Amino acid sequence: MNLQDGISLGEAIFITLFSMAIVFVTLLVISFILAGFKSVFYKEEKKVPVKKEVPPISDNAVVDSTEELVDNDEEIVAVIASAIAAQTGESVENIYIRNIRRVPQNSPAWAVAGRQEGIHNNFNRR
Amino acid sequence: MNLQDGISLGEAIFITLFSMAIVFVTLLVISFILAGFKSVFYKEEKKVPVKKEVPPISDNAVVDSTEELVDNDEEIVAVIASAIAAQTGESVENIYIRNIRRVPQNSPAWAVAGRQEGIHNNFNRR
Amino acid sequence: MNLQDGISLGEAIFITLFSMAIVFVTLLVISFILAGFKSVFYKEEKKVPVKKEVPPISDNAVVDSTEELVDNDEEIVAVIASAIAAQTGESVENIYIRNIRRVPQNSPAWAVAGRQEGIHNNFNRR
Amino acid sequence: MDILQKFWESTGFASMTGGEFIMIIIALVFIYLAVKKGYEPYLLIPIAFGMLLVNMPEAGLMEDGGLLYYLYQGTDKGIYPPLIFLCVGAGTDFGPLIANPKSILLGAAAQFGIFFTFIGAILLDKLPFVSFSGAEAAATAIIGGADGPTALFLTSKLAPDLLGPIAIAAYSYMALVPIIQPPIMKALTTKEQRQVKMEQLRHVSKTEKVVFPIVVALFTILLLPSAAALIGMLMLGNLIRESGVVPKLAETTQNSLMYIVTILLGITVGAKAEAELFLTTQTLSIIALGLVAFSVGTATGVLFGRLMYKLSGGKINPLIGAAGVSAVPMAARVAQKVGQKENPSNFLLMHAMGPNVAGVIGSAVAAGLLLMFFG
Amino acid sequence: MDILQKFWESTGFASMTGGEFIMIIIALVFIYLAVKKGYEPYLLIPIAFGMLLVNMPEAGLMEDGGLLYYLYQGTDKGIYPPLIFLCVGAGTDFGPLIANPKSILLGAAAQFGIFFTFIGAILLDKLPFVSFSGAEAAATAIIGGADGPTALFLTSKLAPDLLGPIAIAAYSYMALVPIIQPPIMKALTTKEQRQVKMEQLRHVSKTEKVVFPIVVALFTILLLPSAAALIGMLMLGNLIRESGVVPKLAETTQNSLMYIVTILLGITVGAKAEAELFLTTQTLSIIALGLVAFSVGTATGVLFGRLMYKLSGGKINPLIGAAGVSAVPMAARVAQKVGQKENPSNFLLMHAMGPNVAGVIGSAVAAGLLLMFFG
Amino acid sequence: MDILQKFWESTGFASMTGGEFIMIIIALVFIYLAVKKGYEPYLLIPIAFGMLLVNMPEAGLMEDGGLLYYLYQGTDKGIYPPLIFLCVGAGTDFGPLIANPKSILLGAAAQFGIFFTFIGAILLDKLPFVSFSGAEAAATAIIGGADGPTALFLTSKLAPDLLGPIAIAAYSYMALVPIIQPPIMKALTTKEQRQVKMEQLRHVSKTEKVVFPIVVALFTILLLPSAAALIGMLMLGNLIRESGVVPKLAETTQNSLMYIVTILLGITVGAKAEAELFLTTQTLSIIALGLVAFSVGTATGVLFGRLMYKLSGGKINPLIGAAGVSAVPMAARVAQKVGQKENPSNFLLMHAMGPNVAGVIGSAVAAGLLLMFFG
Ligand code: NA
Ligand code: NA
Ligand code: NA
Repeated sequence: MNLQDGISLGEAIFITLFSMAIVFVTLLVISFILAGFKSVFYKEEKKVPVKKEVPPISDNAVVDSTEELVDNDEEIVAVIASAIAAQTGESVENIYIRNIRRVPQNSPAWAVAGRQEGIHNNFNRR
Repeated sequence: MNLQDGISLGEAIFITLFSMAIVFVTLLVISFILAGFKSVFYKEEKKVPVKKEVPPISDNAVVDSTEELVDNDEEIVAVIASAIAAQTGESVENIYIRNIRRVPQNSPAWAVAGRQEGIHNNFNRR
Repeated sequence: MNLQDGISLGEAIFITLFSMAIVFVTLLVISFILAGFKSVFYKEEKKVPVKKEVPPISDNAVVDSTEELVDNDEEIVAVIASAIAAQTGESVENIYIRNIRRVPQNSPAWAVAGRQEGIHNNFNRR
Repeated sequence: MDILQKFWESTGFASMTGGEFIMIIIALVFIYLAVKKGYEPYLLIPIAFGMLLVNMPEAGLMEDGGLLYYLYQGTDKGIYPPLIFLCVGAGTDFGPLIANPKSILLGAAAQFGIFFTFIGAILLDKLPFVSFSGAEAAATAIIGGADGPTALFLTSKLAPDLLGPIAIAAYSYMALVPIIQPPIMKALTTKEQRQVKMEQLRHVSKTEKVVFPIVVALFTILLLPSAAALIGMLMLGNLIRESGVVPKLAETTQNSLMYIVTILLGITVGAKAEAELFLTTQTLSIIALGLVAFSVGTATGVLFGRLMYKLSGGKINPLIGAAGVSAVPMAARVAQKVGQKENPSNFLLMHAMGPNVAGVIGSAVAAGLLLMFFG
Repeated sequence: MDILQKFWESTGFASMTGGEFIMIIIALVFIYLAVKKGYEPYLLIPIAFGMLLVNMPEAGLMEDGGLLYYLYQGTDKGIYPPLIFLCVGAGTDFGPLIANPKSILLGAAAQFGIFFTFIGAILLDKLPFVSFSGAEAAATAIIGGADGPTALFLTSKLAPDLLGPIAIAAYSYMALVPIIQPPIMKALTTKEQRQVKMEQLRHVSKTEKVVFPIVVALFTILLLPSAAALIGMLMLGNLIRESGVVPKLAETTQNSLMYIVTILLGITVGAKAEAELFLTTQTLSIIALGLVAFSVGTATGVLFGRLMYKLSGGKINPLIGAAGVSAVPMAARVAQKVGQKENPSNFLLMHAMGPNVAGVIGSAVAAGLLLMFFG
Repeated sequence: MDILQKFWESTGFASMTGGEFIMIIIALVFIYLAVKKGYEPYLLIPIAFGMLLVNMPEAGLMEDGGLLYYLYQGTDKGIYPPLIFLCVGAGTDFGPLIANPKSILLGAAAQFGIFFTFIGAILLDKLPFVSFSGAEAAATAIIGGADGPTALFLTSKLAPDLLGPIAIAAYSYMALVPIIQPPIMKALTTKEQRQVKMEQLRHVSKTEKVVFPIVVALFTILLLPSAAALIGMLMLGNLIRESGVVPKLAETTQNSLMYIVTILLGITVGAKAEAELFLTTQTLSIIALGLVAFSVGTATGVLFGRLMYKLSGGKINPLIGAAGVSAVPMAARVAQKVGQKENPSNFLLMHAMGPNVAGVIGSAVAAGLLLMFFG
């Protein structure tokens, strides 16, 4: 087939059938692979839980300063939560803001080293 | 005029007069157009308020946890407000931080979809 | 020496000795310069403290809303502090979050000008 | 007075052609739609402004040495769209697809819109006033993929002069998905089918999410090497996201890089909508064919959904088939809304996200095939 | 010993010329001014460091294949400055101008500083030791626009070899606006005039702010196609800002893109300040003319302000005319301060922002005209 | 069937070579190490994915016109690594070095690993199966600098075809520093030496921190002009950081710019690991030599530390010498950990940061020398 100029209807139909077949085969194979995932990885994981490389910064921290509820507060909290999520890579659902406490008076000396990691590592406090 | 090499004083004065005239005419016309704005858009808007496409996240949320006032607090609040403004596109004047309340315990399922919008849409909660 | 092709062991050793010498000399001179720093700048500074060009936004602001302490709070505060540090260019150690107070009701008119500084200046409130 | 005369002649007012005037009006309409109606503003605003600028007479921004000419190189060489796919991958959660692998087939079925449109373009080529080479027909057809970066990548490779109309058609119809799809979805399903509630998706483990992009990249690119740029970048972005060990990389790709490339891509795609390239019967055909593409893709997705409804014994709601056209995440939202209207307790969104993200892969595969035939 | 001799000869210590030494000293002074005095540090630090690097003997960073040579391409092709204008547009609020359209004329009047300087450069060309071609005179004159990206864009197009001195003069005088302007403002106004309190500006609607960049882009580019790159990008940035529907785009342009381009532009502009290009009588002339440009622009702005004071029956404070030179927002702040000194209850800042942002448009128009004549 | 046959032949499945298969496996192993073991994931993920993509048969991403070919230009021209150095400079605190200037010599001593490896490569060249030109030996040796951008910059200039293996060796060994270094450190020191507690560092003033990058840039580049790109950008970044007047510039370089360049550099470096370039005895030699480089560098650093321990009368803990290899901040952390194991109240981290950042400067100087000899 010379496809560089205008092409015939027959060629077009052929390309269509062929391409749809390949599209289906490709996605079908991916579907099979994904079906295999469930048996390979899903169970496996229950046995050997993945060691978390980057510990979540605030799994259960919850902010709850006073009880007076004001309209739209949820959204403020949501904004802060999403900001924290963006910074920590933790998904929003796992962050609860409960309270704000005094900051540690003397920051550990290696907080400085943290700032120097540059390309090698991102800011993760341990 | 051949302006590629050194030019004469007469040519320079001519360019000056001509250019200043064009500058004035251009800005004068813009001035007239802007004067027209007031009559066209300004009144119009009072009749038919523009429907807000992106609802502001926190029109009236105000943080006010306890009464003890400490120096420099205004600035902390201003930093947070400006951070929120930067994130939400809301202007600083419209954001009041009043209080921080418990985060919703179960995030709606389509919060996940929100994270997938990618290029098509930015994160806006409805 | 023609170094463009394979080179002899002798040449390699020569390059090694020469290069290590230069590396040492270079860092030795830097070391001397730094030793000089102490006498020139360090004492000097004590006499004439450097006028801070960009006043820190929140030298001593400290957040401390209620007393109930919850696990992992430190980390939340650390995240917020580091976010503020990133925005203000202040180092984390100098930021204390103590309390959140009502935002000024009417923002000064020139807060608007601040937003226009664009390339000329970054957001610094005075 | 002579100089004033000359100056006047040098202005755009004096030398504007009718075509340029029309293009400027069209650009203004697109800006209106983007700003007031919220139609895909992230790309339509830059695209429309690019149209505006390139149709300013005498400005020469797309001529060699002009600002847009330089910025356009990234579009012309097919660099920006894969970079956006990198960012899109970093923002996409393939979890719903992994949880329900069968739904990926709906993402295949909906690609028929592409090839139906391809045949349509070849047929229009037989008309006296319209001309579509094979490559142009292929570029037009990819509008049916309902995926912006894929459409722009393929068009930049096969028919760069059509970048303007194809981009505009693609993004416009993507914005119109909530209007185009529902009637088709209703016409092709029964009330009973639309009310089907699907069972909750299983939890997907982190390992599965990390392995997914690697496996898909390997298999798809080995099968279809011409899809390497699109699939490769999409899956690299997704790996960066799901690995969890490079959060700053994930964040930067999803934000700074995404929006910087978006604006460069948008302006320069719009800058291909010069009057003489744009105001042709071909453009009209492209706009008509684009609507066909979206409609047929929706229809075949829904019909395949009906088939799966049958085969699964009524467990699959055929509405989620409409999400197979891509248009992430709008098409999935449309499926959610139409489903909920019939049955307020129905919650299809997560189930529709499966075919929805599968559609992105499906379109990229289709693009790879068209690139193989016509590249 | 022979190799040590050779090594020594290859060092910069051995091969430094007097010119390079002087340039390094100048660069250090600029770093000092930027860091200690806060003179426009966002550009002066990169510029001064670029100067430092390019005057390091034998380093060859600006030679074909050197790092700065590649980065410089974006400056040379006139790409960076319009990109910065895109970002500046996304950061500029034209509200005060829309609220008080008459104030835009002050932004026109202050452009006379540009053309006065242009004539000055042509006159200097007649001197034996100084040489200014028409294009060089035009590039020098644009310093009077008091707007960095405009100056760099025009210079990159008309006289790239003058990028170093013109950039340094432009940003230095912009930093010195609080010192240069007040005496001129006081000399040309009466105490009574400086005490005038202006009435509050009206509220500007969102629609007006959205329509503004579109209308200004259309009209200005149609009238002056050569201003398309600058005005087009400035107004696209402003549309992105004011549309309100693409906040992430607005945020990215104002931050990541802005500062990435700023640093690339700064270093490479500084890298055009090689000793043999910089240490000339022309540079001295440029520095002298730059001061003239700022002073005359301030003066004509204030004088036009007096005219408006008269015509308005004393309602307009002529001090805001000084803000017409651009130098956003410093010049507006200077007007505020000088006004408040005479009358502590006076608050001119918002009124001065009108002429101030108008001056940006006025300078871009002037640049378009000079590009038309000499491009 | 004919077309199916042809299609099959066009797939990567049909045309994959054994070499490509091996490379894909290697890439997968690297992804595993990066994601699961956290080995330098910020660069190993992009590098490994680049390896994956370039070894996909028929994909042609590195051929002229391919996506990676264009992105690779920034690596090939030596642009990305100095840009990353700019960002690294903006993220590095040289305070510990300024406070303890003598520690800089440890950063010099550890560079011996580079030159020992260089001699090793020249010796291997004499073997029948291995070939190292002088330039290739120099590029290989720089792995001992334990600094990624320096290694990539020098390699892009001296032996671009070795970018793949050298990048992989450099980043792999940097990730393995906590495993490679401790046994060497223990073998070369006594328990008593490891227990030495060092006195607290003095406070470093802001002025010192601002002057430091300027002075180091001036002196080093004057002495060694070929180090200008690396040292110049590193010190500009540091000046931006320490000046305190351009916080937005410091923030953007440390984040957006850093990660955007990181991803581009990573992918394209990986894309130089094509099977035919990679699967050679030279690569095996490079991997072996890289380990030698790290080990010898650690050893000479520690031994020089012992010398300083002696000369200082027991005030300097020789463990901090191991940090002189760069690998910021891992090597400094290793020194801290090994020291604390011997004496739980020992806190060496800040003292080790001095040699650690000095090692970055030392490696850049060494790179400049090798570039001078072989560039
Ligand atoms: Na699709
Ligand atoms: Na101006
Ligand atoms: Na090193």
